[in-house]
Amino acid sequence: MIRYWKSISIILVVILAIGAFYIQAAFAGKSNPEFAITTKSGDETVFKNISLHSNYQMDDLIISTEGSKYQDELSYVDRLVGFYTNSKIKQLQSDYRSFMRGKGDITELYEDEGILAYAEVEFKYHRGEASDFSIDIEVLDKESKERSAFTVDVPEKKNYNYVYINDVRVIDGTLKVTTTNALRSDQFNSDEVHIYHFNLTEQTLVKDEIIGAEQEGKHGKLDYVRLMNDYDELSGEKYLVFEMVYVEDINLEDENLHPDYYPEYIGSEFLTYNLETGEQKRIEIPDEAEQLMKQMRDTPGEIIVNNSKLHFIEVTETGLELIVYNIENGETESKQSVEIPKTDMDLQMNWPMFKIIDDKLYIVSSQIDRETQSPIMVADLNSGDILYVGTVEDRDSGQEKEIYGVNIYDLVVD
Amino acid sequence: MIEAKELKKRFGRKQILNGVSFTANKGEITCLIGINGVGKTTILKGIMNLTPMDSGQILIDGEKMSKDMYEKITFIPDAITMIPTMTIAEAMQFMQDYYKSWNQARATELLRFFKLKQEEKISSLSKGNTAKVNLLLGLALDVDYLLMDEPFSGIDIFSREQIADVFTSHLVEDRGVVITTHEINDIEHLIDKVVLLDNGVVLKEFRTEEMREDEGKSVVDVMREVYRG
Amino acid sequence: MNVNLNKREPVYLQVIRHFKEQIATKRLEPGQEIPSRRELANQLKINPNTAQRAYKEMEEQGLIYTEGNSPSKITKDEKVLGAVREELIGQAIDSFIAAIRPIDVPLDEVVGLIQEKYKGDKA
Amino acid sequence: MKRYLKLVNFEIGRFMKIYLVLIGITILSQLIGVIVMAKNYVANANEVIFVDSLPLEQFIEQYGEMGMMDVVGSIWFIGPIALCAAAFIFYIFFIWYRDWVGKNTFIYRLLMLPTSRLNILLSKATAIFIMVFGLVSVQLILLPIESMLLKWNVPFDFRIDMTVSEIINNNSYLFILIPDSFIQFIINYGIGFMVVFILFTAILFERSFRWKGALLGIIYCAIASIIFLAPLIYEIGFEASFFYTEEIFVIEIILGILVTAMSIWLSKLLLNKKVTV
Repeated sequence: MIRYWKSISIILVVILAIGAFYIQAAFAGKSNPEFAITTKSGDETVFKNISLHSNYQMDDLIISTEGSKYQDELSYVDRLVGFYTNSKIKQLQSDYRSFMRGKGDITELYEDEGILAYAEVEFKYHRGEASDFSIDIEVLDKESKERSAFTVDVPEKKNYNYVYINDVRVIDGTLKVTTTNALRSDQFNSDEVHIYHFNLTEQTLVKDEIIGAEQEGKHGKLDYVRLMNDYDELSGEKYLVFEMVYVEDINLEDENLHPDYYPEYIGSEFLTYNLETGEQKRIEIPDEAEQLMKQMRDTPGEIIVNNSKLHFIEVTETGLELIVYNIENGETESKQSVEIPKTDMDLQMNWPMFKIIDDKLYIVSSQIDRETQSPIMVADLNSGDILYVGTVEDRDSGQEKEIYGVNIYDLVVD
Repeated sequence: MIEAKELKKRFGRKQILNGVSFTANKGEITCLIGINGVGKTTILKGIMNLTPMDSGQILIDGEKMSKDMYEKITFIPDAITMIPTMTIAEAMQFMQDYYKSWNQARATELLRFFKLKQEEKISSLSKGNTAKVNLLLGLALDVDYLLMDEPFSGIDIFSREQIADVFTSHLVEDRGVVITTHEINDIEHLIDKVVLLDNGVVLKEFRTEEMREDEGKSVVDVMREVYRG
Repeated sequence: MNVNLNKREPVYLQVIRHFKEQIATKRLEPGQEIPSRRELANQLKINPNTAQRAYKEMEEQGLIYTEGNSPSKITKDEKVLGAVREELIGQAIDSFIAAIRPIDVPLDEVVGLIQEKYKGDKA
Repeated sequence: MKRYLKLVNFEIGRFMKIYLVLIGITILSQLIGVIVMAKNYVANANEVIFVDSLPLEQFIEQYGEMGMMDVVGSIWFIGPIALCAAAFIFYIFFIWYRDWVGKNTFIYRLLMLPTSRLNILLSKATAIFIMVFGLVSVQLILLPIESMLLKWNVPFDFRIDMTVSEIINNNSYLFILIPDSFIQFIINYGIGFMVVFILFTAILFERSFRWKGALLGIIYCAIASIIFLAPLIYEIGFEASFFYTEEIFVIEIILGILVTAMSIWLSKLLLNKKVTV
């Protein structure tokens, strides 16, 4: 034994040091603060099933009214799978495991009671250039478990540099895929938004329409077209809403001389697309809304499409300005100013995020620390009344322990 | 008995062994003779499975080589196969650690016989003494067969005599010994059997005493005949 | 023991001759112990198997004998000893005659020369 | 088994001097690094606060507090780790080739030991594993000592105290060496050891067939890598995500074990049938 003392002592040191490290790690765990959404006023039930995806120091965590769940509390495999994977995707993957293989992108999915549909752009990639675009479509009949799949070439595919999917919907046996196609040209504005219609029974492409084909609008030159609907939404909306952003027409040669020069924003137009009728319609938004939009380029705010309505939200000096526009009848439904006390206007500083859930507007500051007074608020969309004010607190140590900033990434319904 | 049958080995383009067959008996000293580069060492390495043969068969007492055979047959290469920084005592300890057939009493005897000091480092030994330690490490194993590669080459005359003494002593007695050499003169009277090799084949295999008795020829005479003819 | 061995003659025969010379010249006395075959091999630097063969041959010829476990000894048999002497003398004379005959010298002259030389050497 | 353990001990003994030198360099460099960096920081603080009369708070705002994260990021700390890593990569080859080089070719002895030749391979691998773990342990022991040293040299107001776990989690290479999850630890070193066995096989190819073998060895490395990375190559190459993450995880574990087993089996075959001294 004496002759082996060198090896034995190395092994002993290894077992002691590494063993102690991991045993201590396993037993002590991390002394992470136990954060929770805490109510300052109002009804806590508005946060039932809703949680905040956040980050505290180096750790990712999910905070709810119940408390917090840290990423490193998960099992190894669960951590691998991902902490923040969209809960809808998670649910679909567990319900339709075989069909959902390789389908992780929620924008490419559609679901209703009868079917689960999926569209994906396929292309060849050669020498840094994509070409030969086609669209793969797969549909699962939930009842019969039958799967059907077909592939259709993108019409005039040679014209495109790139094609990607914005949205997938199915209406009456027709699958409508909204894509953004980058044109293979050196024109300054080179994106097109298409809606491709596929007949699911005959498995053919029946229509290819372009959204906002006119390059020149009344404001100036079309810069880009953007789908405004929430991509997390798999079905439900009757309208797709596109924002068409116009800029001052500029001389290409000038731009080449000044590469840092950006065309100046002039204004936006909105175009609604009725999924049922396929009708495209440019809408006139009220002047106040247009005013808000212009301010929003410098101050926090958002435009949300929800339930066939457009919500314009802007953070102002005194609170929130909220305008609701009804797409169906083309009228301003309501106009509210939500008053927020000056002391709570940290929201102004921290570029909050907005979500509409069940006719309620959720406003959450993207960073919460000791100084933020009321970083979480819920307002009634119809009345503009504040229903709830809350914050995130360390439940264990209250305010005694130093709280660094908790960053909020997202607000999700579980 | 060591039986080598139709051994073939090629290194690159050179066919080193081209069907070598011979036998070496237990209790006898068999000498593989041939000029350098003729594949004598390759044969010994082949027997020990240190260099795989391309074809052919090697049997030791009718058995194929296996790990347990290393307790039955050993090989003493022309250079010592121990770590130079080891002392002689450490080298012996190493052998004792791994070989059941290690005979410590005999090792001690050999140490005395060769007048070697245990504490000395292998790297600090003279050429002759290094060769002796090399020999000691092989001879102190209670094995039936000993293979020695050029035990006399490049060693001073006194060490040579001492090593030759080993062959006539009980240290070798009753074992089968195969040695290779390209210089037969010193040991002509020591060997029982000669295997003459050239160009990858056995040119002649004979017993020395029979050759003297029947044809009145010395080993050197036969070599002259065979290699010149 | 120091012997110059010839490489063309079987070694065991050379060993036997060596013993016979020793016996004939009384350097080995009748009944004297001789080295073991291993000792012999070692002394002469020859293969132990060869030494073994030489001893076996000598035993058959009755030059040596072995009793039980004790070492071999030189025979005490006068007849054998005498025969050894005669054999050696005979062999020497044979080779002398073989060497002198080609010179064609008369026998008397040879005998005279031998007498002269032989006595002179002894003196 | 007994002979295997003896061989492990023997291999460790043979590398001991260099190993101790590596440990010595690591300890010295890291401890000196802590002291030098702390002294520099404090000297700078004194200079700025007393000579330029900058308030303490402002100094901290400008220069930041001193903590183990500064030490861990410095060349004093990373240097010896890199040196040890390089030494062990070299050692993977050296552990075989030194037995062949020179006049005293020890490989004769090793291959003539009355034990399975696989034991020689396994003992060499085990020796490497034990010594690598030894270095990791030395690092784990050094970290709290370095933290203490920092505490003695930098006043409280100027420093950030961190636990060993915090230090490790804040540094990407330390985190690879000592991940916070034990499963990750096993995976990291499992992959490391798989690579060692693949390289051993390549070395034995070279030792068996020389020039041609070197080529075969490189090809083997490529094949082993392709097998092990096949699911990932498929996913990336075809931009597909056919497998679920947890499936990839299981497949990778199986492939890792498979590649390791294949390497050991091939090495055994080469050692028994093909290796040439």
